[in-house]
Amino acid sequence: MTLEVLLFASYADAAGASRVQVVVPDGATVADVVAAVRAAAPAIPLPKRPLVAVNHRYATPELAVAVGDELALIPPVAGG
Amino acid sequence: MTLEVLLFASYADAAGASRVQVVVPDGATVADVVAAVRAAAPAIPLPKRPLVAVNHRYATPELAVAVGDELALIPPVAGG
Amino acid sequence: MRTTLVGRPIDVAALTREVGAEDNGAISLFVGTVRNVNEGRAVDGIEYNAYAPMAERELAQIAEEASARFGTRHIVIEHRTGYLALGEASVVIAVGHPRRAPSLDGARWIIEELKRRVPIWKLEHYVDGTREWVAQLPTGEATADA
Amino acid sequence: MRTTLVGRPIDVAALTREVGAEDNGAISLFVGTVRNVNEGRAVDGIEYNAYAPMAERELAQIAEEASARFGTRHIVIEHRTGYLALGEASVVIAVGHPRRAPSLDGARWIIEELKRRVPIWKLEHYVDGTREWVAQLPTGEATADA
Repeated sequence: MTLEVLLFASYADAAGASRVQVVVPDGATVADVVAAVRAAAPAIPLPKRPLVAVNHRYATPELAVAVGDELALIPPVAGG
Repeated sequence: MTLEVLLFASYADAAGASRVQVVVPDGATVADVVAAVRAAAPAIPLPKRPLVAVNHRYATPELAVAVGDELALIPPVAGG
Repeated sequence: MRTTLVGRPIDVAALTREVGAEDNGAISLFVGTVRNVNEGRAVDGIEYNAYAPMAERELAQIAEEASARFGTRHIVIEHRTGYLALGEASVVIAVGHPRRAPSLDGARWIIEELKRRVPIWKLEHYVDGTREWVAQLPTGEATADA
Repeated sequence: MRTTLVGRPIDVAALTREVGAEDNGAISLFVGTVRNVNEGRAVDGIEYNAYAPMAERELAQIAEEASARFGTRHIVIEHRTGYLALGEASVVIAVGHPRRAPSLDGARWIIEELKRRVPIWKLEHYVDGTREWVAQLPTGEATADA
């Protein structure tokens, strides 16, 4: 399946885009998506275990994803 | 010497006045003044060791007082 | 720094601006307000009575101590006197600081010290028509900075 | 309770009024402001960028958790986005409560949680013309509520 992953702040700057498209097998997990992003956009300075949000919630690497989910890579936050 | 002691809140209400006059020997201390107030105005509900201010500062019982000092008995405070 | 007793409503926004500065990353504010109930009794309003010159001196002293302790001069304290209706602000403390932790600690330290030692008293007016002086601390246990 | 991202200046006085209530004895506010220096570099202003729908969700979630933890519904959080000049408020947290300790604890807990998990980023504009994303936490160490 083809998924889009939203990018923000330093990740978006590094990628030169606010989203990246990846292709992963059906039943793929958050960890699989992260691996696919690393391959598709190696310029993004992802840490070993980047934060990922699925449908506006922080997700564990084991969570299965599906077409229609809103995926986002979350750089270290700095609000306040 | 004759000294005036300012009263506030519950102390003033109990005394029916905002000050009380006492006569104490020269060289008297804060503790002597408190004892004289107890005698002069027994209606004031003074605790065993009431707070006393001399010239706008909390004073220890041993502090010597003199004519011209501003003396005040401070009921338990309740600001804020 | 500025500390004062006031006879009119306290302007929280003005105090916030007053402690603002370009090297501040944080402003913490504490606002004391008049509650409609105290120890189970329905309150109508509170009359704040101060030993004014001493209260002004203690407020200034607390601000100086807070400045030394928390490392900022961006401190303002206003305490009201007179009759206050429900919901009105009796005290506002504002502390600006480059960092948030000492700003929050400072506001908290100041309200605790203020309640412990500033000579101000509350005459609570109850809905049933009675009035009573509030004894914040157990009688005779107030220690202040003596 | 109300939490939101906003694109215009935050009105501290309005938020103070909003969390006011007749059974409150205390309102604590935390205001985050734009500092003129960060890690030794002279700052000109900060652009706040949010993953808006998720940030709104996290702010609401933090308010709910604070409500359960500190026992009050009188909580408002506003966080600004867009470009802010020096001294401007980036976030205001207001917590009303019958008693002062949980009000102060609540404001502090909320700002710490907000900084830990709300997806907002700062692009600092430096006086020398450069810009850089601020990394609040060591890369990869942000844990959030996952």
